[in-house]
Amino acid sequence: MKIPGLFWGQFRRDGALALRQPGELANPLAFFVLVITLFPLGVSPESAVLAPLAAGVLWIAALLSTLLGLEGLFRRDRDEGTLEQLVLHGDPLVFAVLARLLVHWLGTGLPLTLLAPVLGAMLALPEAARWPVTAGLALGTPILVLLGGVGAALTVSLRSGGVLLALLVLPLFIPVLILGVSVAELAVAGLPTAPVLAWLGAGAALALITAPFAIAGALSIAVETG
Amino acid sequence: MKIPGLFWGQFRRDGALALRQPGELANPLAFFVLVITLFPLGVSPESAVLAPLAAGVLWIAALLSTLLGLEGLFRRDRDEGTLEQLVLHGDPLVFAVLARLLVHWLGTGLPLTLLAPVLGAMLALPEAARWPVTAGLALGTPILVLLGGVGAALTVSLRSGGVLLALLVLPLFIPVLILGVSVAELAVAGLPTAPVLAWLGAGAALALITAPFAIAGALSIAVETG
Amino acid sequence: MDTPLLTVRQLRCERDDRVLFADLSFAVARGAALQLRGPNGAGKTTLLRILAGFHPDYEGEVSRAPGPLAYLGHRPALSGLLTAEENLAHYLSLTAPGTAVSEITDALERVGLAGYEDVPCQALSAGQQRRVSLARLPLLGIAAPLWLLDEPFTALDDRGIALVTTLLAEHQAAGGGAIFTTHQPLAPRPGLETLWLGLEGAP
Amino acid sequence: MDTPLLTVRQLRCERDDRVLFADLSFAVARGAALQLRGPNGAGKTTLLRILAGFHPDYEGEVSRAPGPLAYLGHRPALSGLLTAEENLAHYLSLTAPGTAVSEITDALERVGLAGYEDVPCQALSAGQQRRVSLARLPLLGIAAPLWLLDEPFTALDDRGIALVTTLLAEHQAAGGGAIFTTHQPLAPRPGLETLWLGLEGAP
Amino acid sequence: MKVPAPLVRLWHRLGSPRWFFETSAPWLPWLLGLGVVFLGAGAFWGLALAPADYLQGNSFRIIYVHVPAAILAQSCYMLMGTCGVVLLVWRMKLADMVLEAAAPIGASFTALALVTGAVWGKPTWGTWWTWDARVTSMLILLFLYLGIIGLRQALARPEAAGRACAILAIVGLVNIPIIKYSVDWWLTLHQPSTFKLTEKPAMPPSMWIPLLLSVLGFYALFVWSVLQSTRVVVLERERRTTWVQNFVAEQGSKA
Amino acid sequence: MNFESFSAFLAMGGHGPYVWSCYGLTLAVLLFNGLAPGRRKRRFLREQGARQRRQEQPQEQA
Ligand code: HEM
Ligand SMILES: Nc1ncnc2c1ncn2[C@@H]1O[C@H](COP(=O)(O)OP(=O)(O)OP(=O)(O)O)[C@@H](O)[C@H]1O
Ligand SMILES: Nc1ncnc2c1ncn2[C@@H]1O[C@H](COP(=O)(O)OP(=O)(O)OP(=O)(O)O)[C@@H](O)[C@H]1O
Ligand SMILES: [Mg+2]
Ligand SMILES: [Mg+2]
Repeated sequence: MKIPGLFWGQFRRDGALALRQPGELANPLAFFVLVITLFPLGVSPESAVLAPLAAGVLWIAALLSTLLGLEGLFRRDRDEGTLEQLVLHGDPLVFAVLARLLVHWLGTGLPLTLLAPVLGAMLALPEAARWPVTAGLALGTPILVLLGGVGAALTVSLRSGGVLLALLVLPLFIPVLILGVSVAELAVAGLPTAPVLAWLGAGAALALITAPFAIAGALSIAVETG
Repeated sequence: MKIPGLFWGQFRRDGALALRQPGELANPLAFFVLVITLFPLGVSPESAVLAPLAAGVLWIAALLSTLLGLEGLFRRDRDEGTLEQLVLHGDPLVFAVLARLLVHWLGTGLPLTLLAPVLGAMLALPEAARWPVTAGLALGTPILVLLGGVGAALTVSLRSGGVLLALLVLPLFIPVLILGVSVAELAVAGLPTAPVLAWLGAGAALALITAPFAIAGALSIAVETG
Repeated sequence: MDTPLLTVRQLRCERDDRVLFADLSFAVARGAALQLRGPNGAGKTTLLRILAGFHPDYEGEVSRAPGPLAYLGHRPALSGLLTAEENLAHYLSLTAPGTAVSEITDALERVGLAGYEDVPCQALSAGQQRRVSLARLPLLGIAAPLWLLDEPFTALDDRGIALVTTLLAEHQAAGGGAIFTTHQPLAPRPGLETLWLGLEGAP
Repeated sequence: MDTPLLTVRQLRCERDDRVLFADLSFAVARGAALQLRGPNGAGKTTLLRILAGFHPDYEGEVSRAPGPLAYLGHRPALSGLLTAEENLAHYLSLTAPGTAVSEITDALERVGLAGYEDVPCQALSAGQQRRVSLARLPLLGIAAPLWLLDEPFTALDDRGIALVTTLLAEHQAAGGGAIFTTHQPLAPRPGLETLWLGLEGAP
Repeated sequence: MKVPAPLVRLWHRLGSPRWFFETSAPWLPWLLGLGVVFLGAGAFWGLALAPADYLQGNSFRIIYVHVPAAILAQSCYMLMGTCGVVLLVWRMKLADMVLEAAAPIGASFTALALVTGAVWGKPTWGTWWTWDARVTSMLILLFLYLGIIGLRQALARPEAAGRACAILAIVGLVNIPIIKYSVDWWLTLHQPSTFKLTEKPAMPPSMWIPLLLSVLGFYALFVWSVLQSTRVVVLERERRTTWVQNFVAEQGSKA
Repeated sequence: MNFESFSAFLAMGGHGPYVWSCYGLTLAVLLFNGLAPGRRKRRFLREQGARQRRQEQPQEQA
């Protein structure tokens, strides 16, 4: 009874919190769209120029907007003191962590993935790459959230974690970026994308199994520094 | 005596605060470097591909890292309650605001500008564009900080301002981005860049005169919501 | 009933090269309450955090009877955007999953917040937030045998203070124990002891 | 000496559709101190914030004698990363530029923090932070004729409480006025009045 | 310069949300009727009677909804910026209420212009998106709208939210021409416009009269929606006043 | 009339789906903008009515 209770209790609470401020749900998405808009303006509006960059830009924007959403992942709990209660009572902390990350992914990674085909088209992403890139994001964004969660937990006790978080986490994101972009390249070249997608899937599974433990450990430490 | 006192008192305090956490000073810079590193990884490492994008990427990275640094601009004062004291006593609030923004620019915009030639070289930015881009950043980053400050002040009372801030502020950054990038294009084409740089300078002057008032107004409002 | 809920032996803690306490030994038996007193900066909060496991920089031995622990710190530990009811429901999902919602309503009534179930906690006054936080105590009751409370009387009005005193007495009567800090002198009653920190021995 | 420092007429404030107070009229003369009392949620903090100008949602009239105002809220309003001295120096640059540093040292000594000048405020205990915050009062002194203090006794030990009481008495003697909230009953003394909120008339 | 007395009186009255609430009621059916008639006529004319474009064929008929939507999107932002100035300078509560009511409506027209433009682009440009100057600045306008809506939603106290949104609307108002100008200039500098929004090829009257009609219809419907929406905002904000409480009691007893 | 038959009118020379979806969307947006205030008003009246009744009750008790 304890473990499903921990998971669903946290899920319900975080869900309520997310719904209470629908703006916050829409925001990483807005950032994603904005970064993608900056590109044609900063680089070139011509589709001939944009097409080969499109997949990379989509992925970089996904990385950055995930990153931006991460800062608040545990910050508020820490500030309000609820993190202490969580560490004190939520004994196998991983379950509460998993629930938190799931809510976060549902609010950021998922809509971002769903929006990717539309934004891809705006960036003149070749049609052949459209669905492979989306599939890559569907598998890759959970990895981003899981790895990012570790960084967020490690930096939560720092008052200005924001950019240190970026520094910790972006290098970890790079393999995901490289795999994700190569899916698009393979697709454009007419080669099979399944192997790379399988790697992404394996990465997601691995991250799912390991990251929550790292996060739980980091949170326990964060509470101690109080 | 009051006005220089307000300015320098705030400047000294914010300076001390910035120096007390040198990590935070280095952070936007690190983010700047990271975004620029992501680019060759996400798009293509070939200099033939990178060269035409380089100026745009530099500017986009500058925009995003400015944005990331903005969130904490007034947040901590608000959380700690010092913002109330500032509004209560710092009567022409613009001077304290100006000092704060100056410290912030010295810590983020300036080093970023100084680093731009090096990073430009890493992105194969054509030599002709190197100094014009740097000059553009020197004139443009103050505008970003000033306009961004308005967004930061408007969202400071929100617990999760981060991404709403991006939504508010990035559209306002677009003209700066466009002017900045076009400086590089003109330079590469061998055309005079002075007129566009003059526009950027005019923009900076305009922002310097108006933005602090908007920020002061927004801060007074933020205190009321307490 | 024999083993104490908490035994502390030879506890020593330094912060910033200043010894807060050394050679500190005491025990909290079932049915006992211990008031920590001492001047500002004496180390009361630090001691409570050590006992709760939040501050590992100490020497000496702390042994605690098994079972969950109720710890209320300086902050009320509430999500400002959630209502009192939601906050408590989440707390219960951590500590006692499966508790009925009616118990939350009862607890809120107990702490004098009937009618405020649906207000987001950030729109409550300081004392009201404190009360929501305190509503955890009747909800846990003896399920958490040891309560650690850091200045539970802060921001409370007279009735609030009387309420906390009653909650403590009930908990003691049920065989629980508590350690709490407060600067206010309390009326002596059986089972209530005082431990002074930061002063050599007595006030 | 004739015009009061603060006059409030027919003040009315609602929050969340609940009337906190209506028809509230009072004045604070020079040399007077007013203790606001009332149960949790009565509107004491709200009233202080209205008087400080932080809460514009009210009806009625508030008129204040010119001059700066000292307002200490629930939070100590300190930058955790800066030392006590730096925090106070910044405060003085806002309120009284040109004050000598030695005055800050004196004020810190006054509030019992001699030796803690160089500790970042986040490494101070709750009561010590409160004391840093209170050190503003002797620094401003009569330069701010009206003091608004929200629960100034929170987290303070007995000597801290005595200190604040002395500061208040000195301020009154110098012709200043103060409004403060606290749930603790205070010993009656001349110039100290009590205003009850949220109860019809009396406790 | 002397301002005519009736205008001064109107100005003072506009300060009273109650006056607005009571005076605006009779206008609503007229605005709705006017809007339906004009837009209906324009749309019918445009869809059924106007000749097909010699280049774009029948797809050009989208113009009768696309252009009005785009025009209204921009007018609405002007209105909001003006309201922002009025609120901050003269502290007129009504301006804030209009600002609140207009934002989602303006955003919806902006989105409509974007979507109809995109749909129109598919048959005419062969792609439904391009980074053309007007398209881009329309997209940025949508972001500005979303920012204002988001800010208001995020701030709890209506008075504070109102002034914050006013500041943002004014900053945006100053920036819109700058954005528009810079985007225009950039994209023409950059590419000699592969596609152009049809350069006014001296439309025959049978094409532009329906356009005029539907623009007028859109205006009427816009004002109708904003008035209606403002009226609700007035009620919500003034709910503590006796006149609103009486109004609510009256409506309740009717129901 | 520019079209020969009603079906030609609907087909719009092959551009029917584009044209009609635009008009449909426009209608939807206009309707939404027109009807949303009504919904919001009804909700307000309901909530405010309840609030006023709530406020009257204690006064009757007193
Ligand atoms: C997403 C795509 C589009 C957007 C955001 C967009 C936006 C705009 C805007 C802002 C205007 C100016 C309205 C005014 O103030 O007068 C406009 C006008 C117009 N648009 Fe579009 N448009 C888009 C696509 C198209 C397409 C594909 C066509 C047709 C090929 C088109 C044809 C026109 C025409 C004919 C006008 C009126 C021109 C004039 O009066 O100057 N637009 N559009
Ligand atoms: N941020 C807020 N938003 C909305 N309502 C609030 C807010 N803060 C307080 N209130 C409401 O206003 C009422 C008065 O709060 P206030 O903080 O003034 O009380 P108080 O007398 O200071 O209480 P305490 O003794 O607990 O400090 C409370 O009942 C609360 O419901
Ligand atoms: N975060 C911290 N980092 C370093 N030192 C700290 C920190 N917090 C407190 N201290 C130091 O530890 C000492 C004890 O602090 P503690 O908070 O335990 O005191 P306390 O007895 O609870 O005081 P109060 O009555 O003011 O709450 C203080 O003198 C302070 O200097
Ligand atoms: Mg303490
Ligand atoms: Mg209070």
